Amino acid sequence: MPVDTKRLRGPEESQSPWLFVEQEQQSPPDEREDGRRKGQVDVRPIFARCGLVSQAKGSAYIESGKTKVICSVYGPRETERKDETDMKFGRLVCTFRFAPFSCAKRCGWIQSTQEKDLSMALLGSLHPGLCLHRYPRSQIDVSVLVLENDGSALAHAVTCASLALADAGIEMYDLVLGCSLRQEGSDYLLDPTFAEETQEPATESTENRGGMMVALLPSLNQVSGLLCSGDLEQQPLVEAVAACIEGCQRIYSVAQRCLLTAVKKKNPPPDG
Amino acid sequence: MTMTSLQETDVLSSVQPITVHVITIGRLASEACAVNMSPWKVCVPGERLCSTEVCKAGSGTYIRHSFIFASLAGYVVKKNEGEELPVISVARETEAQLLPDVNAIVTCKVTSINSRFAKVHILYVGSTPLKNKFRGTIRKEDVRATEKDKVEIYKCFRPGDIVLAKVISLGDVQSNYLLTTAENELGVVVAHSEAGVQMVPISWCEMQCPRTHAKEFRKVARVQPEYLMP
Amino acid sequence: YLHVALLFWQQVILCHCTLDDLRVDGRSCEDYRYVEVETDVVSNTSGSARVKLGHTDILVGIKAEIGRPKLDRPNKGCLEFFVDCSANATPEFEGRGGEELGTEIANALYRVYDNERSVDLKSLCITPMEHCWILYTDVLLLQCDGNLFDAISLAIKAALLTPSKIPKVQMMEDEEGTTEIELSDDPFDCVRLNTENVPCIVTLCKIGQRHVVDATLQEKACSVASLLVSVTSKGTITCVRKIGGGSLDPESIYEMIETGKRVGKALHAPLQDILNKEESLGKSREKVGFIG
Amino acid sequence: MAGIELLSDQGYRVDGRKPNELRKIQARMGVFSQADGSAYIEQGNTKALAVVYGPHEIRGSRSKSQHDRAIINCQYSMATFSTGERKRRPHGDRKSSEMTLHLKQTFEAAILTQLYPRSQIDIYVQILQADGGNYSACVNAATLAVVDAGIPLRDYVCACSAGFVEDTPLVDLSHLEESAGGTQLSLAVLPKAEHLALIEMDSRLHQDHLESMMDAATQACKDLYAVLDRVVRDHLQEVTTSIGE
Repeated sequence: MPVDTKRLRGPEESQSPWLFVEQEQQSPPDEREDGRRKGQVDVRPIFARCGLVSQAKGSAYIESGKTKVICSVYGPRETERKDETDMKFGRLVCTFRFAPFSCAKRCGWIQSTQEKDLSMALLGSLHPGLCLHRYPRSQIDVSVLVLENDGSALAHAVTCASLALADAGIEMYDLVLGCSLRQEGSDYLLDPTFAEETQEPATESTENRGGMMVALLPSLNQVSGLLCSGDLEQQPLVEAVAACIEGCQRIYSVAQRCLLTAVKKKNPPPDG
Repeated sequence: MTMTSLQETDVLSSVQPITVHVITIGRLASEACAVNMSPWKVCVPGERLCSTEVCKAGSGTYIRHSFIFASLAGYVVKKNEGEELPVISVARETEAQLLPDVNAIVTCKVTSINSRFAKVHILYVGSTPLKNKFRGTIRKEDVRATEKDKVEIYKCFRPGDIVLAKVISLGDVQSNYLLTTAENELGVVVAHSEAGVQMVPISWCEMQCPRTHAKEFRKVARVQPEYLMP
Repeated sequence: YLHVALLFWQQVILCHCTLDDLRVDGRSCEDYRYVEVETDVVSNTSGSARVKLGHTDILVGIKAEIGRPKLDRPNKGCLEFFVDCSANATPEFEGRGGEELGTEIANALYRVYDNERSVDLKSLCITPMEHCWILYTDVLLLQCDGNLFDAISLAIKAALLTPSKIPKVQMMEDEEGTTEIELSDDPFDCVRLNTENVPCIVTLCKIGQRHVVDATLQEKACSVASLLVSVTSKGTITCVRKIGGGSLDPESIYEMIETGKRVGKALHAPLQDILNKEESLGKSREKVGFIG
Repeated sequence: MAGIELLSDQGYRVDGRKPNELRKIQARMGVFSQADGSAYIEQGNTKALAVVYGPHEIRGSRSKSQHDRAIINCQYSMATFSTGERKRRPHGDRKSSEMTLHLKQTFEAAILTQLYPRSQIDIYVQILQADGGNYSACVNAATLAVVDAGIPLRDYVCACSAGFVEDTPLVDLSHLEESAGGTQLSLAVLPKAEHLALIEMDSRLHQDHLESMMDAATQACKDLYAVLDRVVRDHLQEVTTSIGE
């Protein structure tokens, strides 16, 4: 639904109400708000389910804390745009979107630069896990919609998308699992909530702060995606990557179980 | 990954009891029990199935460092086909997405023709319907096996015909799938006359309308019994 | 994007050579190609720089314009990035062909530069919530020969480092209470950005068992994945990102971060030296540009 | 006229030039190694880059192919920082599409396209800094690039703009002179034969003045020709000596 900005214009000199919302400044306590501990590989419980979207070739839904992500996979279908690499490998197309109501502020319908960037990161993370050489001349579409964003949206989007791809019967080398982390000084918060992701520090010092997302192929032990920005020394950075990898391993069993259930529900065991 | 891991609860270490979570455990635990009843082993992509010394890799698997891994989520099937090693593959009831491959027999519908080639939409690969349309091209020289230079596309295909063809190449950047009908068993299987009635083949190159008895030219296929739909 | 076809034996040779810390062009794994930097090449920008790295040729122009601060940071200015992959580099970029690569690079640049840690954004604010300087950083790709990110980051840093012509501003208030912005007339009376923490990007390409910096297009064609690491002059890592279609094992990621930090930290000093030298020459400096 | 005196009583222009004087021209051929031909030109503060790829197989749909000659494919773009106010897009707007078309027409007239049937020649020009006379700078740069690529030309194409102020034709207008409004003429000629490759004039001019304006512009193009010729010869000298070593 495109919005006609010309008609909904405020007075010439106007300010967004968001500027006047009181910023809650609270010094972060040792305990995290939901009772998880800092510096521990402590991910939120995950509920995952495949096959919700009947129209799609495959789909998955993930809920972790208040973060809710849904993903559907279409294809393989014939590519519209072709170049040399499409002749040998399939083309993977990822779209990452925040639903307009998913964040504290309403998101626009038009894909923002942030969403484009996250789509690219999603593509980079999923790409190594797929056997794209089995799908020459064709295209696989993955679209992820974040229904509610309470932190770590990209990480859960990666996990969700790989479940949906597996549900669609796309051949994969391995599942792809994602995990996020927020570094605060010497502590890290694994699988941060939205508040933890965005909170301003009590102190001015910007030493060792930053966010990170790691995507892992768990049984091959390969990192397929790494996205980190902040201000980190080498040592904490390396430790943070290791913590994320461990976090990914923790959600492996949930992902496996989700797929097993999906397979059994969809297909009765073959005869003979 | 073995079946025992299904018994693990969904609880990840040190989790506070949140309502959503409790429901999750309940739901999954009951499903896990049901799952365990089945004697079939289910695998997920990336799961190591066995060494290449024990089995041969079948469909839905790939080989890495001389081990066979699953590339699909589905049931693990081992089959002995009289050879030394059994073939291990991963099966899904809904067939894995088939793509037209070289030498595959495809069923297609003619969408447009000109003097050099006929354009078609591929509808079936073997007997599996495709979810999405794929476009293909039958060039003039690939229509018949003999007298290639005398072929006229207008006398072989008409838009709307259903054609059996074989994939000869995946084509290049500019072209679509290249198909051939240069075999006795390949060619037009269903065609309608100008009166709109399905025609019956009367020779290798002619079909006749049962109502008007008008004859039209086609590259007629001798349909093999196994391709006939019941 | 840029597609380089290598024969299989060429790939084998390339991978084997790298194993012995010797690359096809004679460099070791941590060597950069010859880099040329020149600042102030386009006179109607606030800052500009041209960087040549091997055959890769980048022109960066920064224009400061007054705009509105972003909603989520009302008391800071911001940087805007645009990457023009011009048809100059390859005919494939003609029309809209270069757009995809352009947005990909621009998005990565946002992550690296558009934050408080890299650039002192607060000094770009004129009046909170109303006016701030927006630095439009436009990257023009003239030739591609691999390692675009590193070359672009060098050019951006150089362009930011030059005495940027951001005029001083004064807020004038007239009797009706409306404020007006007045730019300083004196061309030498301008704000200079604190560029101490502006990072440089090091892209590490994994080839075979080892990783190399500053990969050429041929080397890039042999590599499965690369890691982009942005490092400040103090050795702090501000951004890490995996790019390319493949995956990396954790051990090599740790090694690559280590190399990236070491190489990146070392990259700053010579760049700073060159820029200082250029600045000390002032007007007497002979401009090379594209002539000669 | 918008307040500024474009021509002083003494007969000098705003930047001190005489009416028929060109701005300082500096040019270089072979700036890039990956392209088949490339050149850079500075005319005063206007800076332009041109690269040439080809002749090569036709890209995209083959239906564009001409059986008896090569097709010329151009793209004109302006760096986003080239103008005083930042441009939002480097190319694709109406003005640059028009410029693209003009360039294409100009070089179709000059390149011996019949030597390369069924092929394509790409000419891409980029304005790095705009200070008036963008079209002429592009044509001149492109000429050098085409020569650098070794593509046969009928003759050099030299382009120059001209204006008309106080009964005097001015040549090689700067941005200031262009934006003052008033008649403007762009001319591209093949100087040896004095063939016109392109001529474009907007706004009103008395017919009596047209000839003097054309003469001034043609003469300016011939002056330009001398400069470009010098650049080409110097470049060739340089290349041949380096081969000889």
